[in-house]
Amino acid sequence: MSMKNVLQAVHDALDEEMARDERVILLGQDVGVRGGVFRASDGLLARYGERRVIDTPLSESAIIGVAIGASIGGYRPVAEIQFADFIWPAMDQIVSEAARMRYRSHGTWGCPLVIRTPYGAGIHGGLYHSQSIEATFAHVPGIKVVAPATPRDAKGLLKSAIRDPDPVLFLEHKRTYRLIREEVPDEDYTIPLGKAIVRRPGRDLTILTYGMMVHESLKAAEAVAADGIEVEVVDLRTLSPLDKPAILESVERTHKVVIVHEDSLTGGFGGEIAAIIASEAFDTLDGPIMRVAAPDAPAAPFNDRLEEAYLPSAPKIEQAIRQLAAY
Amino acid sequence: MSMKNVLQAVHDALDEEMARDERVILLGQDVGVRGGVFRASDGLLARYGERRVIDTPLSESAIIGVAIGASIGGYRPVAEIQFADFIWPAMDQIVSEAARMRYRSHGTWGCPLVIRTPYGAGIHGGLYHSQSIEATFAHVPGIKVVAPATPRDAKGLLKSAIRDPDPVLFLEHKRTYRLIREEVPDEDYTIPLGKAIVRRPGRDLTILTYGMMVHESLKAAEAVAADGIEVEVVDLRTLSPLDKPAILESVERTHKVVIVHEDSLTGGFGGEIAAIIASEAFDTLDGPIMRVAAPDAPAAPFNDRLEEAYLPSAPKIEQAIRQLAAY
Amino acid sequence: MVSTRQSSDALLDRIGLHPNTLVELYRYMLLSRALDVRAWALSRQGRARFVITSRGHEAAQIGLAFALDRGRDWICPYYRDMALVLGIGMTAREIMLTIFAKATDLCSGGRQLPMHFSHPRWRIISGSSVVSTQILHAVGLALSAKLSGEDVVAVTCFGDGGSSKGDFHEGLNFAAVHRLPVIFFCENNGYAISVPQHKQMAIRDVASRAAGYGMPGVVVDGGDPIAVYQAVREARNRALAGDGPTLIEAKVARFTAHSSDDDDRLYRPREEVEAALANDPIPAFARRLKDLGFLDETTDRDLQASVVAEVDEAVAFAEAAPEPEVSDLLTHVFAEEGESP
Amino acid sequence: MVSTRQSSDALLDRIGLHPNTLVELYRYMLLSRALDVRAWALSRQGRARFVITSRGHEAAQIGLAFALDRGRDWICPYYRDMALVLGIGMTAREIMLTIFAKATDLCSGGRQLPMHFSHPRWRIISGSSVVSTQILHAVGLALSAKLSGEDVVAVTCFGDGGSSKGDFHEGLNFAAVHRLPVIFFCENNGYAISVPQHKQMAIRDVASRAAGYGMPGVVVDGGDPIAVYQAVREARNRALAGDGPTLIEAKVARFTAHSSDDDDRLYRPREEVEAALANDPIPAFARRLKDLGFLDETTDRDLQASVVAEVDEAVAFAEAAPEPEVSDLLTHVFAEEGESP
Ligand SMILES: Cc1ncc(C[n+]2csc(CCOP(=O)(O)OP(=O)(O)O)c2C)c(N)n1
Ligand SMILES: Cc1ncc(C[n+]2csc(CCOP(=O)(O)OP(=O)(O)O)c2C)c(N)n1
Ligand SMILES: [Mg+2]
Ligand SMILES: [Mg+2]
Repeated sequence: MSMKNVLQAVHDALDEEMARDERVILLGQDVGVRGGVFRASDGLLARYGERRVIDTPLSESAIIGVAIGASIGGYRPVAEIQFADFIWPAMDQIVSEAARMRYRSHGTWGCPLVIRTPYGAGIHGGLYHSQSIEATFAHVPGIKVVAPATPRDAKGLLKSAIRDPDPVLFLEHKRTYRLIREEVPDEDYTIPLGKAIVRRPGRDLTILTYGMMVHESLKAAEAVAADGIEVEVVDLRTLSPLDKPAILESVERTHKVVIVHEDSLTGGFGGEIAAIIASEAFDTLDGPIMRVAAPDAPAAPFNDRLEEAYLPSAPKIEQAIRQLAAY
Repeated sequence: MSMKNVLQAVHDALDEEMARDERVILLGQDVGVRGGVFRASDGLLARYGERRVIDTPLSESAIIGVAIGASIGGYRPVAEIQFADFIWPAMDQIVSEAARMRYRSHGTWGCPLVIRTPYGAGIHGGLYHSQSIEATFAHVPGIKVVAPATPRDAKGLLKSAIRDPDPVLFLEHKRTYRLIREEVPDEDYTIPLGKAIVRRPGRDLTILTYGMMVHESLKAAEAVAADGIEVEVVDLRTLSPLDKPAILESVERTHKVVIVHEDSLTGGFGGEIAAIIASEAFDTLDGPIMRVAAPDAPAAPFNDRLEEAYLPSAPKIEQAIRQLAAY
Repeated sequence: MVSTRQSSDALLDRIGLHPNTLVELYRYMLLSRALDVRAWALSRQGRARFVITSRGHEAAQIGLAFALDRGRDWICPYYRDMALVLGIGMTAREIMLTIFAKATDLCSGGRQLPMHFSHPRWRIISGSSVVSTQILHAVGLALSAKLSGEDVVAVTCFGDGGSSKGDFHEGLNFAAVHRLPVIFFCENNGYAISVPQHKQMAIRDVASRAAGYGMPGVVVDGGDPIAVYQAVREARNRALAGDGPTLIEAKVARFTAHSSDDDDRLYRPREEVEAALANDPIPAFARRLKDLGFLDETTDRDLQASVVAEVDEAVAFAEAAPEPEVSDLLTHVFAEEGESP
Repeated sequence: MVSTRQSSDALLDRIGLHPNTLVELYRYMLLSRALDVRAWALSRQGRARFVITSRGHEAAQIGLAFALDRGRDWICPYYRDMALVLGIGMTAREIMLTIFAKATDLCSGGRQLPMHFSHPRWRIISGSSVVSTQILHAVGLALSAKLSGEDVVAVTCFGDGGSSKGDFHEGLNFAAVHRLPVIFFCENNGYAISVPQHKQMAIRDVASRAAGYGMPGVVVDGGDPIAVYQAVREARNRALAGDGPTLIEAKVARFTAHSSDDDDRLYRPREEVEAALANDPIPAFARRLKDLGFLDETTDRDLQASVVAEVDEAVAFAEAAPEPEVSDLLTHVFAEEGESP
């Protein structure tokens, strides 16, 4: 075991997978000499060479489209989109191409590729270095969406993503990069895609969340525990495929649900989770399904005060918990 | 009043708005000489000239990006994306640019433009001439999303969209184009964005839907009426902004909800609607919230049999109604 | 930019194609045409739902096919490439199965529109209907070839319309930077559905864009299969020598409406179509073969009859083939357990 | 492609800029530099969160600004264009307000990162951080100018990196087809963050792409404001005459790291930076003005002092300005009732 932050965990996963499998290649802007703008690929150019660590032109559609071709050609590309906000120019290649190659060729061709991208706010990145993008892609059949919250998960899930036969969008919350640290096993391990984890057990109320909001939710749970409200915090880890059994199990135990995400409310992925519960666990519900999310503004503003006002946080979650617990 | 189908209604709205306001211009692939592949702009080139009806190169990002610039420059562009499936190359210009121009410039600049696009399956268009795209855009603050079901609405809503100061995505279900006909007023009228309409009143159960599924839902409602189940069918018409009051009002009356959309289930817009109800009308619910939607396949396959299996339809809706009514 | 508009007869010797091979080229053109004509008829009869033709593009596509290492070079075609995929190895039966969207349709199991080619044996990569996306896949396949050292190239085809897309630009640029073994093959028929070339671009030759990426651009008469063959051979040799990509523009004519859903009388002067038909590359090539003494009338008639018979058989076979099962609707969204990528 | 690398001194007369105007150009360059240096210092002190500099690009941007009809021509800049927007009309105070993200920041009310310029009075259109999207907005603005007949042009700036994007291609092509009055101004500093030009493109000059769209491409020494001024005047005249767009490439050097978040020692040889600094266009222009007798030492010193004073004042002013109210978070998502577009 070694103490690592999320960034180191991502780095180590890339490094180890490249060492393990020659077919793994990296491509993206500044991933080479600079080692990535967050330095997730620091040192990998030196270790694996220019053939496997490829600095690309400033062309997101090409990054994904070329990764698709290379994956069909036998490689295992890990494409980096420098910030999740810049993934939209590649939307067509992701949705129309990567996610459908297997379906449309009736299984003849597939795209074993990973798209890594830092997302999320809280680092004063302004409107275009802050977005959450998971809802859009979790709606696209044919691509998996992973959003780890901790170093251990980041490493184990990224390894699974790289070994997966299908395209995986791997969302790294950039606020967790340096903030969240924990002991990470030194030996090779993977964490399966599609499995949620209970971060904190509790009998009174379930919080369903992922990414940075796992940590805010845990803080909120801690705060209300003082008043005897026992909150269960479920970290979904993978949004697509979603761990429905884990969700329903927890709700059946606690009968109350708060869904928390940093993304803006309307049309966010929380809607899907709520719909599943309202359909499949309706009878067990003892109160309305609540959502804590950012408001319907385009993204987190740059100004500190506005950014704070925009972001869901422990106090806002705590308020929702107390309201629902009292229901 | 004159009998019109949806395509004619769209055509007439374009024609009348171009006649009314010189700033209205059309741009898109094949919109000129050919009058659009569905002929929605038939004759408009002849009437308004090459300056106002512009055949563009095959460049979706340019169509939207140029429309953005022209809208800031004082025009009211109506951009056509030939099929909704081909909107993804313009995703960045829509999400990052059009939808945020006003917010990011703190109100200095705005984009009064309309993006019209035929969407939806049921016409044997295969994987790439069949998609539903509303969920993705209804999640984007700063752009409105309209999805009419009838000729009268198509015309009145398109006129409102063209006169709106903000970007509007106007979704025309291509199966309704020639199939759905009704009397449409000859005089100038508009239908406000953001207002749902009750297509059929009923006390036992509410169906919330839009687009082509309004018609399938009405058929299903008719079918169960024979057995004394009175279904209320609410046509949402606009998804963003959503008419929450109309939704809650109906649900408070019937206590049971089926949400129907043609788009695939997971992450579809039905999730948002369900979440709103599960949060704000929880106490009035007398049964689980049900969704009828396409399965999580990338899109409707070409083969007739597969397409039929994929699509939600009156019989599938009827089944859900009966199940919920019996709850 | 190099112009290859020159008499290719003089080149026959130099390029070293056996006369039998030339007749084979001719037969593929005939087969494609016969399939095309039949497919169009089927659509008019309501037996086929949707058809896009290669008519007018056959010479270019067959010249291209024969210049490749079939089954080893990667192919990322577009919907107008039926002649190409036949030339590469797909059969009339396989084409008809995809037209009828049957369960055994190798392209997509009936999921895609007809003419969205894919084939495991021939390294033909499934494309979408979204114009020009396939260009980037070819670049990625070329990257994989460069990395693995396999002596193959990737080829991608697209129309004049497709050259206006961002993916065209990003793809050519990426390939040039990395000197990848890829051939960009533009089939310029002067129209994107109804939009004529001058409303798509302010240049005469798409190939003139190549210089802006640092690669050679070649204009070739797409009505001359030998000229195309030769241009592609050169590009392929450059690619294999590590000298990077080439943009080849074949000037062709679209003989039909854009698709069976289109009516080109709405936008296209009849005289233009008639002039194109009068210059049909297939009879022109037959004449040339006859002049050269490689083909006689009897063989020609036999060939024409044989392709029609082949098409007849393919239609009968495909119409009788089973429909997909409804239970197939949700297969292959993701790899099944244990399936390798 | 036309090269304008020539002694611009000889042109001074011909282009008809008054000596006072030349000194004004110089002052804007000084002001931009002073603001830049201060902004960087503020970021190092933790008083500014994030800064991107124009350092090394000032001569090109001020030459560009002065060639335009300021307040009438549409400007779609990118984040490296502080000197440009100053030259167009924005003030030091306005720059500092956006750096400090204050409520009265005209660019975005504190919503965007600094250097995301927008100004109602100067027709400077708000851009995102997404590289090259603004190119298409300029094309659309040029379309609106063409439709309305207003005798203005649209100008958009972007870097060498930005020329790899699909939007660059689609924008230049669209503008060329419609012969729109737009100037595409590429500030080529040889880097996209850490990626050097040869890994971005296999060509020497971005301007060489112009031919592939059917428009003139011009390479100009971005260290020479007069040369830039002249190239832009010519392009502007062509545009107004209805002869369509021009692609101008100004060769410049980036003096600093990409942004205050970057550390270019990771990827850039120090000698290269030092060589660039030794060729700083601002003192070079001062020397030229002095040689021409348009500027003396005293005036120069006064100018240098005056811009520093202006920056001091702007910092004080902006730091004291009010923060946005939290209640502002959700304004302007859509137009308010009755607000006109
Ligand atoms: C991105 C995208 N936009 C629009 C379409 C609709 N469409 C299909 S084919 C076509 C024209 C293509 O013209 P070209 O590339 O010249 O090929 P051709 O059909 O002439 O061979 C258009 C506009 C599409 N399929 N994809
Ligand atoms: C679409 C997109 N991809 C990536 C980025 C991250 N990024 C910001 S600036 C930049 C480099 C831009 O280089 P260039 O266009 O040459 O401009 P310069 O900064 O050198 O003036 C990158 C990669 C972005 N902002 N937008
Ligand atoms: Mg064409
Ligand atoms: Mg640069």
